[in-house]
Amino acid sequence: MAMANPLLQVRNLVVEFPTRRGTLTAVDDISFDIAEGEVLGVVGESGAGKSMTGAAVIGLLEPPGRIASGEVLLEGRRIDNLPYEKMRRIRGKEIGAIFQDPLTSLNPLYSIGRQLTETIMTHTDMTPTQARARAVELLAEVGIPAPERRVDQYPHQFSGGMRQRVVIALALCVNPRLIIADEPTTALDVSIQAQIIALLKRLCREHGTAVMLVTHDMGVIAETADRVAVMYAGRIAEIGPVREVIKNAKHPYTHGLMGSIPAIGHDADRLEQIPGSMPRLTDIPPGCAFNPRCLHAFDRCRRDRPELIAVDDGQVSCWLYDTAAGRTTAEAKAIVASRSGTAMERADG
Amino acid sequence: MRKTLMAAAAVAVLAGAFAAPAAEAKTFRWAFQGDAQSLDPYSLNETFTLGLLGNVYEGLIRRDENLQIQPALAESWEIVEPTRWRFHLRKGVKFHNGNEFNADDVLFSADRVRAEGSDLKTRLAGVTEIVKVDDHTVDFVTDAPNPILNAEWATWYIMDKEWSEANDATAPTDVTAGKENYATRNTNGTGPFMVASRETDVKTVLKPYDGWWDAANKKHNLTEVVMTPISSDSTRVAALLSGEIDMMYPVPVQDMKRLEGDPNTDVLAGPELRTIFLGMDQEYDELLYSNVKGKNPFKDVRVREAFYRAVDVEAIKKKIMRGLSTPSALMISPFLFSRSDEFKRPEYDPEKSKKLLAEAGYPDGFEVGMDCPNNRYVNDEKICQAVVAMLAKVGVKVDLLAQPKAQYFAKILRPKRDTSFYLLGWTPGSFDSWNVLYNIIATPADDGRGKFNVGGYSNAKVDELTAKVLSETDAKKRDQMIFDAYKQLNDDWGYIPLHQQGLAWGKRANIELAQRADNQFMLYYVKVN
Amino acid sequence: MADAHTSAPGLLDPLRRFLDGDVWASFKRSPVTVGAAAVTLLYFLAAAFGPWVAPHDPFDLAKLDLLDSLIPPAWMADGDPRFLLGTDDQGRDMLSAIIYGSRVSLLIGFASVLLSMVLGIALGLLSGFVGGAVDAFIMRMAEIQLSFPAILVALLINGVVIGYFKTHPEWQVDQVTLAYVVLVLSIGLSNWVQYARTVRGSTLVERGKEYVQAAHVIGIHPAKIMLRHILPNVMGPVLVIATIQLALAVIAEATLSFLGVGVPPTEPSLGTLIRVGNDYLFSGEWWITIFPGAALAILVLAVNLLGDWLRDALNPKLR
Amino acid sequence: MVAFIIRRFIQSLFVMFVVALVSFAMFQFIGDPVNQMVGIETSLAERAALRERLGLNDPIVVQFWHFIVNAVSGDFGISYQHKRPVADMLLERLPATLELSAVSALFSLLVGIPMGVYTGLNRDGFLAKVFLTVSLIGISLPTFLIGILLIFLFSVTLANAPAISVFGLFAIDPSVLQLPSFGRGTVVDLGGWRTGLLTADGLKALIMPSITLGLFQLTLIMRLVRSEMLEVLRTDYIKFARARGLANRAINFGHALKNTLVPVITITGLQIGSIIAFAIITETVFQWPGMGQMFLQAVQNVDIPIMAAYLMLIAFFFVVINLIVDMLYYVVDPRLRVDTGKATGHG
Repeated sequence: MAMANPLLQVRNLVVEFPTRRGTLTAVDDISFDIAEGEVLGVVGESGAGKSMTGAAVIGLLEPPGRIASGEVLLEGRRIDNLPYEKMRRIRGKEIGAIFQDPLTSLNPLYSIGRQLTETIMTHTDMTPTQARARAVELLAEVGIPAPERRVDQYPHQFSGGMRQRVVIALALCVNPRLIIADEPTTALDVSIQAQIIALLKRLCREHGTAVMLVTHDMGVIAETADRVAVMYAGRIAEIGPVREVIKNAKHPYTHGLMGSIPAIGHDADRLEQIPGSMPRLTDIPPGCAFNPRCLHAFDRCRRDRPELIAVDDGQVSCWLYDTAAGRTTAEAKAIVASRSGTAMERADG
Repeated sequence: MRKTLMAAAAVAVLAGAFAAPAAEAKTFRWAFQGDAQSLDPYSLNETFTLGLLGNVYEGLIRRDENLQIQPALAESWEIVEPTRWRFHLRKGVKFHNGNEFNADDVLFSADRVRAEGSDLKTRLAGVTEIVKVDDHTVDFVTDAPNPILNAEWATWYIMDKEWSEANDATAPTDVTAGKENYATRNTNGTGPFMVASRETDVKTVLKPYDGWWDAANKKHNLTEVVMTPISSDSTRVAALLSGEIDMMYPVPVQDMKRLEGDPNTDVLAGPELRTIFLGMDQEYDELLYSNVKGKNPFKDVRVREAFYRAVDVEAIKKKIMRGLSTPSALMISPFLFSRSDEFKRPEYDPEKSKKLLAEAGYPDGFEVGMDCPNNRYVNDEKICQAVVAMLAKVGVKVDLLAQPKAQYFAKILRPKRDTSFYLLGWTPGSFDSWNVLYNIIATPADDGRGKFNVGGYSNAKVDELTAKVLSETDAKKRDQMIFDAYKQLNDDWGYIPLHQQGLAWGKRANIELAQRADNQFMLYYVKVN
Repeated sequence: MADAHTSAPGLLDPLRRFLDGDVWASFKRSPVTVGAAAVTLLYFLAAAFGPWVAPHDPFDLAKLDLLDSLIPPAWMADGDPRFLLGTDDQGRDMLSAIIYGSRVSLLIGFASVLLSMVLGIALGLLSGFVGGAVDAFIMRMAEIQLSFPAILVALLINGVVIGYFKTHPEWQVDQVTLAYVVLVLSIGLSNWVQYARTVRGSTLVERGKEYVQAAHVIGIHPAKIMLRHILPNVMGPVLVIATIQLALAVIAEATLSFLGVGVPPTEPSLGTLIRVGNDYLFSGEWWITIFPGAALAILVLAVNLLGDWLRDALNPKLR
Repeated sequence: MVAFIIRRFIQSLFVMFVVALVSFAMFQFIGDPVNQMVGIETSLAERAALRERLGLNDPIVVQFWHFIVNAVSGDFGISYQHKRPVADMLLERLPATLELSAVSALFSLLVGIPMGVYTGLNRDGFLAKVFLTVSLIGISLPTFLIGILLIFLFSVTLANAPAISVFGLFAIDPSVLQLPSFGRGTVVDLGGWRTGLLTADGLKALIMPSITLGLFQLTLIMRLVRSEMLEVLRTDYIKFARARGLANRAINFGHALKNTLVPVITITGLQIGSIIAFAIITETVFQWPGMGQMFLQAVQNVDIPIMAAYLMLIAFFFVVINLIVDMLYYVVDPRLRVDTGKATGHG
């Protein structure tokens, strides 16, 4: 699906990890866009490659991980192949990031204010005083009481939730166009999660910041995202408007994922609906990576890898939707919805 | 401003780094392996301390290059009666502080050297009375005739009465007094040099004393002398090789070649008077350290001979002493006993040694512990190791304990006498055999006789001779007695004399000096060219 | 970093982790490490089979001939084919002396490392597990220990031990044994702190873990828990420390023998050989000190390299 | 904070006491002082008398009590061997040892930390690997051997080396680079404190000893900094700092380095103790007129008062340094400023 003027474009991104036991492909040829101010949720089990995608976009893949092929474009210009210094200037300024654990994301030896001001001053030409003022302002904005006082305190003097607010402030302090939020709430108590998500949502709306929200919490996705990409074994199984994906999942995997009506805190890692577990990235089966666990898999699934196929206003990579097989979308959905694989054998024959 | 300072500093450093070693007018820098323990001339009876002080203080007599007795503070002396010596003191001698030297100083020094805490009491052993005849004449009265009364007086230094009293230094240091004796770090002698400054164990600076009575015929041309103790052998050698010092001793024998080979340095080697020997415990009824129980093998003369014959002194001379030793048949240096050439050392004979051991009832030898110093004599520890190896060849297994001299002496000397087999060295301070017989060979007794006869060798005949030797005034008869005593000792195989170790002093080529066989380094022989 | 720390591991776990694919691979990938391992192994073998591989027995004094002393290495002028690396001042074959010396040095090294390891682990476990006053006390002791560097400790122990045997002659110990006791005690006693702190650290961590709690609940004896669960987890770091400590111990032994607190030169260790050789550095008989010095340096270097590699390899974060 | 200091102080006192006890106990086993104080010709009766006067016949406890009381009042008695108050002698020797220790500590820090940072940052870099391996030599050779080899090279060899002619234009005499093999060169007396830091040859004399002494610590610190760097560099806050686009310099030398400092401070603090102790060897090799050399001589001569005073002094330095280290923690690590409880545990 072509987007009017995408802020971020990811094209056929492949991220590889050379290890002693051969190279493993963490992200396997994925493509997606994020529009101005849009919130794209990325879900999947751990190891599905969500975080890796995020890291690749912001150019912080832990070596030896590397982008093997594909492109990342920000407002049309390639950023995946920029020299370190150039990319550095983009980080924080154009693309912000929020990491999983607020407790470890802040340098324990520097005061909150110092960490804010240094970030601000790196990317703007504010004077220390201006920067400090801005820092206080930001703290207030993320809802930290008595910011003038707190600004000089150290991370260990803040609670988990408060720290995550600080982290958000840090990520937003120079108004980046895009924020990569990698599991921003998993480390927090359920009670606080909601607040943080709300805050993130609000701020991004106010600042018109786009967000790539990586999580395995369907609830959070449902709450926040405009669109959602479901990843499986380093590939995108399905991508589309959040309602679509949740209400009528097209991909058997997504369907399983959505098995129960999600509530915040629901953990996509536990998939009672689908037997088996995600393959190790070193030995992904030929064809559709999901086929060993798929109730509806047929020969082709085990043979050829399915491309993303536009269905309704989303995309799905599943041979069931292969129009060449002369099956209507409705039929395919029916098969996916059905709990038995028998129907499919017929369809195939 | 700051910059210029920095620059200045840098220049200074560079200058220091690149300037040639400043050759100051006739400054003589030398090093010894240790330092004088105190500047108080009576605090310790130790060769180096006394030697260093010998440049600052003087005795009534002194010894020349060949150790011959010379008049010093006493111009002359005569034996007015067998037990009364008269000394005529030199007139016009001044101490460094300008005080006049006279009889009172001698009397004072006599009291002080015999006072509590003095280590040189024996210098006046047997002196019952000291009489001041006039300001420059003093009589010494002894309990018995003593032909060698003044033999050790070259190191009995005369101190200034007034100075000592003024500084409350009338007695040698009493370590328990809790306060420091003024004389420990200050001097006021009559000698050719004065102590200009001193940091214990770091450096001592001497300046010549213009008022020295013998200045007229002084040999040295020094304006300043710097003495630095350097304990590490290799560092000491390095310092001489690199020209940081002009002279040092002792030279480790193994480094003599290197020093001789270097055009800028040479070695003065000569015989020393100290005799190195092995002692065997013949006193305890059971050896303290041995697997032989219930009896003492060393009480058997055959065992003693076996040990004697098992030791190859020539090999030790060749390999360990690098030729710098004189194997000895006697417990005294040949230089100190005219008839020593009549003795011949029984030769090395391991086979006979084995046989003797077998006869004595030890066909497979036995085990014995050996004590050895490792920082006292030249290559002492290496000698002991060699002895251990040699004895091993005749089946005797020796367990060697080599320690620094302090622990070593504390262990083996009386009263502890905690040893079965040991290595010791002895220099008769009087340069006379009686000292050896009395201290080392005679049967130990409470009056101090045989105090260093650690092995407890005992032979009535020898004791008798020893007593006679002291008071015999006829040189010929005396030598005969000494001869008989040594003969008896050797027939008893009472000790195993090894050798007289050599002296080895290292110096830069441009230095002239005289080496005395008593290993005392006299600065007034030194010329810097 | 999902590794054994999160699950209750078996006693074989350290071994498994050691031979774990990654570790093994990293070993094979690093030629330096392989070389170091080879050298170390060589030393161990030489030490173990010294009497069989050494051309002479340098400890058998009856076989020493003073007249063979100070012979230069065989390849030099007036060298002697009997003595490949020449002889020392007592006529010992340097090669044999070095082999036997490494034997002595390694023996002392291992013994002292073992001592400090046992001591350290015990105290560490105690400290970490019991906590409270015991913990405070032990840690305070550790500090005091640290304020007494090995050298001083050695001089101290030397005095004490010598003094003890002086007053208890019935023991009938010879100088060599005495020296061994002194060295092992002094080096061993001065190095336990590191182990203790490491073990204490991870004990504190482990103590909180569910399985230990669980074990508590089902009433297994604490000691048992500690051994079964905590020990295996700390084995990695301990192994690393031990390797480094072995190297340090060998050096310490050499240093101490320089200060005169060493094995007597009749049965020299590498350190003693060097100390004795020192006297000959300027006199041209360089081989008496250079060869043992090199032997020591190479051994310690190899062991250190191994320790380095081990530290990195066993550290999951660094994989 | 204050409470913490006080607790620390009390602990220090405890440490000092134990050390005093240990050092005192040690002396009960070494040699007989009397044999040190008198010459070998002194009679048994005199020896006995002296022993009595020295109080060596008192019960151990009494002797220990006297020892403590005097020590506290700075009186360590009179050196058996030098017949001088030990306190004075130690004070004379203190500057030499402290200057040597300080310079070598400085040397090891100023060289060690940068090398550590470098090797930590380019973990797999060739140069880094070289550094690591070479640095190992620093701990693979016994200190005394390093010292002697240095002397052999820079004192002897250079002194006798022939001048090197450069293209026949001018000649360089290697001996200008020659370093003194012993002593501390010219010292300037600043009110009792003899310093070698103010004269050219004083500084020259410092070079070899401080390198010899510092090499081991250098290796230690470098490797410590390296491993700490490796740890810190993979923490989230560093990742986050990168994500915020901070400059590398700010990250590596600001965030990362500062976080490695706490352990470095600890180790350095601990090492000072062993530097001073290892000075014993260096001082012996280079005839450096410091306390260590004096201590070793004291050990050999069983000069008990000196030994006692020396050990006490070492322990004293240690506790003082530890206190300073704890202060430094406060400066570096804000987390300790609130709860003092933890601080000691990790101390």
